[in-house]
Amino acid sequence: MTGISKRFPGVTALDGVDFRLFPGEVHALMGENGAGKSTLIKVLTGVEGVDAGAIELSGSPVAFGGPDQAQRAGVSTVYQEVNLCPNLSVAENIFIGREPRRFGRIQWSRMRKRAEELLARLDLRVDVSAELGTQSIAVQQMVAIARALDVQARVLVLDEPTSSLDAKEVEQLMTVLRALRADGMAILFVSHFIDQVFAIADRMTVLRNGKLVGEYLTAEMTPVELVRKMIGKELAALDELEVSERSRPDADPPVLVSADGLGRNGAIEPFALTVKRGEVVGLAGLLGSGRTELARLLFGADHADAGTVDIDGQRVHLRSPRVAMKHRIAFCSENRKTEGLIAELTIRENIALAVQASRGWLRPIPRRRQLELAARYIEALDIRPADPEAVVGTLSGGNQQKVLLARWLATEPRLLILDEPTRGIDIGAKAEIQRLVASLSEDGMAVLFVSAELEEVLRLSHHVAVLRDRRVVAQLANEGLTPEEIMSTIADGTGS
Amino acid sequence: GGGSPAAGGDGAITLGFAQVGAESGWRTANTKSIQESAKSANITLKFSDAQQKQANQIQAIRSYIQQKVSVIAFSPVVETGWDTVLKEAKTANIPVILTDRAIDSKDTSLYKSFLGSDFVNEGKEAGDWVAKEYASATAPVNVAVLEGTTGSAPANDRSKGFNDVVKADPKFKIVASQSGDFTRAQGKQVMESFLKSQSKIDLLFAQNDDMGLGALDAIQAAGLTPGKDIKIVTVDGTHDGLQALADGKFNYVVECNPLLGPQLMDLVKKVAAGQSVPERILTKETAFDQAAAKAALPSRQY
Amino acid sequence: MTRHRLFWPAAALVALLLGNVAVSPRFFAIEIRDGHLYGNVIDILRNGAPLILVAVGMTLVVATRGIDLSVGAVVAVSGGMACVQLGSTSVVLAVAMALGLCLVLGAWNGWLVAGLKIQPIVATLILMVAGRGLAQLITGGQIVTVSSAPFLAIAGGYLLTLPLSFLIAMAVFALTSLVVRRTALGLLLESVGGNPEASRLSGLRSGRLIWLCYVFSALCAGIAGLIISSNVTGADGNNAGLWMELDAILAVVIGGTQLTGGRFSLGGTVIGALLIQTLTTTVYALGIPSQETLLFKAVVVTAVCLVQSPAFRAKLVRRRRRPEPPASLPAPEKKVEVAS
Amino acid sequence: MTALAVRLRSYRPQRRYLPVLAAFALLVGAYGFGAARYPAFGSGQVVLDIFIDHAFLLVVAVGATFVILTGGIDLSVGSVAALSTMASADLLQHKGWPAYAVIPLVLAMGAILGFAMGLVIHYFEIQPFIVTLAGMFLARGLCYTISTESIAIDNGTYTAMAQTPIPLGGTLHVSPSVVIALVVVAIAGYVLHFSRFGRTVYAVGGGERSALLMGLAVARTKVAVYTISGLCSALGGVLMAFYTLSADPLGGVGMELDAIAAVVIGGTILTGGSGYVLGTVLGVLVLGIIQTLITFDGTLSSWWTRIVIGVLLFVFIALQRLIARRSR
Ligand SMILES: Nc1ncnc2c1ncn2[C@@H]1O[C@H](COP(=O)(O)OP(=O)(O)OP(=O)(O)O)[C@@H](O)[C@H]1O
Ligand SMILES: Nc1ncnc2c1ncn2[C@@H]1O[C@H](COP(=O)(O)OP(=O)(O)OP(=O)(O)O)[C@@H](O)[C@H]1O
Ligand SMILES: [Mg+2]
Ligand SMILES: [Mg+2]
Repeated sequence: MTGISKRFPGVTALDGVDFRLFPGEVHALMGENGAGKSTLIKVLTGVEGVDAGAIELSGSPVAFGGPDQAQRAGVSTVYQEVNLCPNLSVAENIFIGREPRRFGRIQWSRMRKRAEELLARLDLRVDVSAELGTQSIAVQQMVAIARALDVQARVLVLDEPTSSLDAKEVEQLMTVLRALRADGMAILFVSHFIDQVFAIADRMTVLRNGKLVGEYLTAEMTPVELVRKMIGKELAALDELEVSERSRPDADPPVLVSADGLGRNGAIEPFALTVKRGEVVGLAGLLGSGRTELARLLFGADHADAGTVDIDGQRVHLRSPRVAMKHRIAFCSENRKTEGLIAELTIRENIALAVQASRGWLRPIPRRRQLELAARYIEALDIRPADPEAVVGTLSGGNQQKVLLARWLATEPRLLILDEPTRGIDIGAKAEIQRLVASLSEDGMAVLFVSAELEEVLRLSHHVAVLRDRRVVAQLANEGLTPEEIMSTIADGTGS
Repeated sequence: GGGSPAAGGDGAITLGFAQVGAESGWRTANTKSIQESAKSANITLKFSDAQQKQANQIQAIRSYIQQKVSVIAFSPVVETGWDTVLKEAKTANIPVILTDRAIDSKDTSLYKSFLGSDFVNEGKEAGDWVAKEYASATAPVNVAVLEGTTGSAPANDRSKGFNDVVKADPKFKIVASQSGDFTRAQGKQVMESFLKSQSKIDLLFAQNDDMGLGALDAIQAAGLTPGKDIKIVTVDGTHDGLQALADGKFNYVVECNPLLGPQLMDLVKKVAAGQSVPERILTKETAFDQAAAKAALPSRQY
Repeated sequence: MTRHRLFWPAAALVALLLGNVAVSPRFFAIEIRDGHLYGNVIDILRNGAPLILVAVGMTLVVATRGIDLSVGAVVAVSGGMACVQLGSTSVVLAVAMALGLCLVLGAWNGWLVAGLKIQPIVATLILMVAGRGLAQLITGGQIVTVSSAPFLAIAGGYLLTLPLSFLIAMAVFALTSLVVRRTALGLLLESVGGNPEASRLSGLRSGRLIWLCYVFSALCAGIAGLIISSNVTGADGNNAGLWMELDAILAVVIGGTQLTGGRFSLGGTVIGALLIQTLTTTVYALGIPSQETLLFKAVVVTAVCLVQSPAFRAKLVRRRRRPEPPASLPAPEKKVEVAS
Repeated sequence: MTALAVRLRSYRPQRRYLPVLAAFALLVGAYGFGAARYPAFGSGQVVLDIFIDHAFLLVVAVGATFVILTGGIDLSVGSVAALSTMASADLLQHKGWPAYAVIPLVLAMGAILGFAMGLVIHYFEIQPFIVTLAGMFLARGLCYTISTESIAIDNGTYTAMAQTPIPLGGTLHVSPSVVIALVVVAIAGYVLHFSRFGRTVYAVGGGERSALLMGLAVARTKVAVYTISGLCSALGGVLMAFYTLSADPLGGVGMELDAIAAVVIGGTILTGGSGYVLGTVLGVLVLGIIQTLITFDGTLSSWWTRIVIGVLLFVFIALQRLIARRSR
């Protein structure tokens, strides 16, 4: 790809970018949120047209009219947002367009069998005839990867495939990628996890604000250098947070929320959990261990069919999210596309939405106040473009995630439930968000923190609840817990 | 619910009547007349409303065949397309009577009799009055027409009857003709437009009273006097229409009588008893001028 | 300016009006008669009033991803109720009873959609069928004629030389716009229509909002029903508002609101409704024969939509502008080949 | 025996089949109710008559199912069906064409109309509602230009199709149109379930953008469903001509709503991506049985007819919702 430029109304997403990808290499495309990575991929695969520039594949110029043409030419892609059909089964989502057929008739049983085999390669065991929409976002991501892997492609493009995967799944994916690389496939890989990039990539191209910064060999790069290239300035040591001793809440802060025997048939077994004021409770567990389900019950997003919840010692019935919000609980969902943002509304409107909902429609937030709110979080979370009237659907994935986070921070809750809040967020912003969570908890806010990144959970939380197979198996105080200890607790699974 | 007596047996007669719908005041008056006269004639009535859909009407007739009624009567939604179901009725030995609208079938043995008005004739009568009214006029006469629902039998036939007469004389010029869908609202809107797009209209032929009544408002709003500046001929003879005629706002109304009930019940009894009946019975209809309207008004039922 | 959401609908309306003038120069002629304005354009405003009203109500329903097929029937019920009641009570009471009944019908629709969670199109289909039956039941299937002067003034009256019915429609439009944009209602509706699940998780009482929209839609239809029956000095349970739901939805869609919900534009809807009314008047004014009316409408509707479609305009303008490959390839910072 | 009973009792249908099963249960209930109340209702012929009287609606609704599954809507079906009857009648009666030439021609015409609408919808990104509404005006307008009067058909083939009942033993019989309609249903069911195109239809309904990014042929699929809908409408028109042996320029007014209602009552979701052709069959039967119950009653005035249709529709839909919700 040479001299690629792409303009959207008001934004230049790509400005004369060159990019090369060779067979038998993993090439990482790096950049901050909104740098233009996804746009480059969309241009490459023909989802978006180019304003200028040329694309060549194996030496001959190409201009794909759409993903179908790209696919036929041997370019298989996983786009950033999970772009599958929630109404179809898992197996179908993997195979649709390439179903095993005989005399034009789809062979369903063969398709299911092959889907199971394929997912087993990624070490995922799910009911392949279940509707995809009922699966967690992580499973959906794995399915999308499985779909791309099954295509007999020359080029594999993965846009943030690991953003909500656990370490185990990531490792599994890396193994598969290495094998494909050895087979001579060209792999384009986007991720905000620096260590993953260094673990797998041979080469990397860095973008900043739609412009090419440069192309480098991984071997000649250091993480610090890479971050400097991405951000354009030194980032204050990332690990600062980890090192600095977290100020502990008062010796014995009052209990804010306590759940007892709370559970839901088929989703999560009854559990007990207490969250104290100013405390961060992390949820650790593997893919599908029920962390999201637990969080949803505490927010009233699903109905619990057993157990009780007390807030400030007062029995409450969390009938609906609205009731939970009355008790000043906030829940930032892991699935920003379907459960989070209103794509066609602006940043300002999306941020103000939850606050407005709790005020009721008769008491509108004055426009000036909305703009202030938006400006505050655009500044705090570094949302780009920094225009409160930008339509959220046009933002880059990471920036969308920030908007969603901003919506819930704006409600100033007492208990903030964050389900994968840093999904797809770049390294700089992630540190910012972690710092924010830490400081909020110091100010007395309780936080329930769910993340696939175990280090992140451990870095932030005072307590960790460990889940396995939809059961809370252990609750540990975080006094120097290590990921290994958590993993072994999960592996034991006996619980305490 | 209840049992359905066998055809013609023990004197109890069941009549299955499939009505077009309830699309106009005329139609509901027709329905009411049939329901009431069935009761007073001691005939069990199975009534169905097809909501202007031929398929519903065919379905209703089929269900009458299933229920083995003594006689089937119906006002066809359209003129064609009845052969199949009527053959089934014939096979089941159930006599059929048509009311209000005729059907277009080569096989006249499919039905015993047709009771109703002649739409072409209604149009013609309106035309005749116009020809007479302007017999002495020498200047060209500008005529506007408010048609009924495009494609419907009354609209087609009334246009035909009227045009046959009026087109014969070159002094009549149809300057505007448009569908008012048989409704007041449309009649009014269309007339408003006519009055603006035509420099002069001498005469309005509205294919039913409702459109004519709607047009009255438009004419008055344009500062003209209906009945004088623009003469108005309509078809139907509803109460409101005759009132307008009596008030001098309309000039002539051709009757199209919906009160077929008593005549129909006589016919049903005869047919059920196996007597022979004439193939075509015209309803008792007249036409009204102002004096006749005044006389008829007090006893007008609809 | 062409960026503005209302530009293309408005342009289509103006084009249609100018087309009329081109064919019949007297089209725009307006004169004063009996102390009020009189002319084709005034007719469009007056006759378009009911459609504007119904379409404004429909807009809010559509914004929530819904659709209300029952508006035509509600128009008939409202007119029927008012005219029948006028026989025995005062105008104010009759109007109040008619609108009250409409509110009940709207509440019923809203309950089906928001409470029972029945798909809007079938939920309102129920009332579309039954409502007309109800209207006929009320009127006894006959046209109920009224002569009450204040009632007839609703459609026939003029204020400041403008038709009262149009002013009523504009008042409802203005009030709705004001309420929707000055309170948070508009934002919440757009959010419910844009992503219902996300809205629920944001604590919106979407059920109540949706319910409210159906009630409002029925109320608007009720007012339209009063205007229509006042216009023809009687209530026609059979024909009043027949197929009006299609026109109303068309107006909403032409106005730029998507049937898939979310962002809505009340101003666009008003323009859309006026466009449809202009089209009707055009058919009459041009004297297009009845059997060709629909062909004419098909052509105009298609043209209007094409002009409004950004994709169409883009395809029309773009003369296959393929990007030129740059003459020389700028060298990247570092060129390193990786052995495969 | 008992094993079966146990299995039946513990049978938990998949959630997505629930609306269809509920509709079926209600149909059986309604039939039982009718049979208990009206003696002649119980004869099997009443059910067959529903099929006979609704064969054309069924075909049209099957076409609409394809469109609705992609999340679109087709308002033109009734008019296209009417146009197809009018064109058939005109060609047969006035131009003297033979049936074997006329039928393919009108089918092609319907398909082309649908194809054109699909193109406009997809490539100019105009909402299907308006495009098909314009199509509805266009087709109806063309009907009027053919003739404003209804035309009787006396062509031999058509008459044979109309008046040759297919006996099913006893006094029971169906018309050839029913067989055609059921064949169409079977083909549609097969295509939707077993062909790549059919699955793409569901995928597009599940999310057009996702389907596009998955590399599916969205454009082709979208255009194809409107083409199919046009084709089915035209075929429905031909069956309508068989049914009445005539053509009426006003025929099929409001049929689009019946078709959409049938599809939706059958459990298909209007926003697309979920539903079955079998559901559509049940939806048509629900509409048919409501109509039949009312005709058998025969005591309702016009307005009560409408109110009762509304009430029955409500009872069906509400019960279906409740059943589907309860047995989750
Ligand atoms: N359809 C669109 N309309 C307008 N602007 C757009 C559109 N798509 C992308 N952009 C803008 O283009 C820029 C680049 O976005 P892109 O999605 O490529 O970023 P990214 O590098 O993938 O970021 P992230 O890491 O957050 O995914 C952003 O500023 C975004 O707002
Ligand atoms: N490895 C797996 N095997 C079987 N089912 C799984 C697996 N992973 C996920 N699932 C399914 O995904 C859903 C996961 O539930 P939940 O969203 O609570 O998980 P989680 O702990 O939040 O993990 P994550 O969000 O990372 O997927 C369940 O419905 C489960 O059926
Ligand atoms: Mg991205
Ligand atoms: Mg989760």
